[in-house]
Amino acid sequence: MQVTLLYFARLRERFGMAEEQLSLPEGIQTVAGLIAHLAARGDVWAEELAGERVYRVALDQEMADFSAQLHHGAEVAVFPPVTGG
Amino acid sequence: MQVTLLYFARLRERFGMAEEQLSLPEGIQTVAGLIAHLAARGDVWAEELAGERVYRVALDQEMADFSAQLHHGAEVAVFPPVTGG
Amino acid sequence: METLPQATIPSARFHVAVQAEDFDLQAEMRTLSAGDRGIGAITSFVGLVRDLNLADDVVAMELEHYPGMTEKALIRIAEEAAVRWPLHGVSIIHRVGKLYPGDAIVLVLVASAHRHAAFEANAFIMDFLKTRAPFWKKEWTPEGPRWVDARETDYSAAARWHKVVSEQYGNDEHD
Amino acid sequence: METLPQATIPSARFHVAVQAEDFDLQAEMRTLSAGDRGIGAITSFVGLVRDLNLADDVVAMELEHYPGMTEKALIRIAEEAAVRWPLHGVSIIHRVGKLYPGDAIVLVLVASAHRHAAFEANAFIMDFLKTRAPFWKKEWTPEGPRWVDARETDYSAAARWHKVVSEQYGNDEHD
Repeated sequence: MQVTLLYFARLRERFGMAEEQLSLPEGIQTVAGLIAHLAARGDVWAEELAGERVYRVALDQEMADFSAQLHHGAEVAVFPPVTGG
Repeated sequence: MQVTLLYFARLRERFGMAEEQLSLPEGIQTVAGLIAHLAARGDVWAEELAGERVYRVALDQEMADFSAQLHHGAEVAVFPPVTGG
Repeated sequence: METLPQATIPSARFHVAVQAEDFDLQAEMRTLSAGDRGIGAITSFVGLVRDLNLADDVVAMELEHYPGMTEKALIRIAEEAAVRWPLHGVSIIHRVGKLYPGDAIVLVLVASAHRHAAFEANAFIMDFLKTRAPFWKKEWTPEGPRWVDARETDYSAAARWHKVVSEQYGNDEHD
Repeated sequence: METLPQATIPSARFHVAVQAEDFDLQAEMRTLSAGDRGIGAITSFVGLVRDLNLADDVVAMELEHYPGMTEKALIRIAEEAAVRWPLHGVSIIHRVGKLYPGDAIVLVLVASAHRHAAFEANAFIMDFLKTRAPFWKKEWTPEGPRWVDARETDYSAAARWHKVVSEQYGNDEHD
């Protein structure tokens, strides 16, 4: 399953990228699985996604929780809590 | 005691005047006394001031209740409940 | 009513006007906020003459007021709001004379550091203006003019503020 | 959340924009209300960059957003407001890019027949925008840039609306 990942704000800067295409290993079906997969990269990925830091995930441009099901071609965005207005 | 009376909106039209100078008889000291004095004119004055109709009184340009004390030179306005905004 | 926190009123700018002319929201906002970089939130209320309001064939609205008392009443209402919420400025413009459907009747602008204060103070001012400011509306119809009656709901809306518990506005919020 | 009164949404106009340019409040109000003579009340909220907000030597603010999702989120928030209150129109403009103290960041305009609906829906939209719309603020200081942290108070402000009991807005009130 192929997904597009987008990073914003502090996460974009820390990860050093705004976007990546990712082919997910077999067995990753949910947002939770994807986040664990990213955190397993270690370093800043583990710091931001597996530690105390708070972040949000959007799936196909809608706020999503960890149980949300991924699909082929999904657009998944990971970002800090929003601070607009 | 001399007072200036002002009438607005429906009351101005019904009384047929916007303003009058009045020398109050001895013994009239409050807004209540003044209103009773005006209502005693009968006709539209009694209809508007002594019947079911609701009205408001301002003394020296501040909302006042019936117990408010008059003074020489006071400006007393009588008008329907306000409907601005 | 709460006791007056003396510090809040001198810092707030109050502007009131009763006029026949229309107003420009953007220009009034600029005037109210000019030079004050502590303002994080500005709310506005604009009341318009509407058709539904105007039963059957009402073609125009005419507004009468009590010159002298009106301006004092508007300033008083703005001051009462500034006692209850930490405001940087209040601007109230009320039109008088003949107005037509779609025309603006009233503008209330409130500037504060905090958005909730700016919203609540603006609603408070409108509720009090509806019951305390000496304006009267007359509707013009093909059958002739008629005065608009005061509404019970406006009085209950103003009365509810007496029950509102003053909230704490700290420096935890910037707009 | 309440069930959807189907009649309210189609009648409301929604306009959202994410832009670098400033906006003109008067022009946006005119656009929102043009041709609709049932509107009796228009509220606006304007958020400004303020100095106090900007601790020490902050010289500018930079706003980043998530193109595509942002517009959807703003439309969604406007629709949620229109389910809860009888609205005639909502306009939301959010600026992005570099902004300076005194600059406007966001505009929310709400048009309704009734003033209380227009006030409450506007406050609701701002509370939800602060927690649901994908914008991020960065402060620029002489020491370099830093991201602004989300505030707990914004999340509690948005959460309180889940408890608000929907009020009845009849035809008893015209603005």
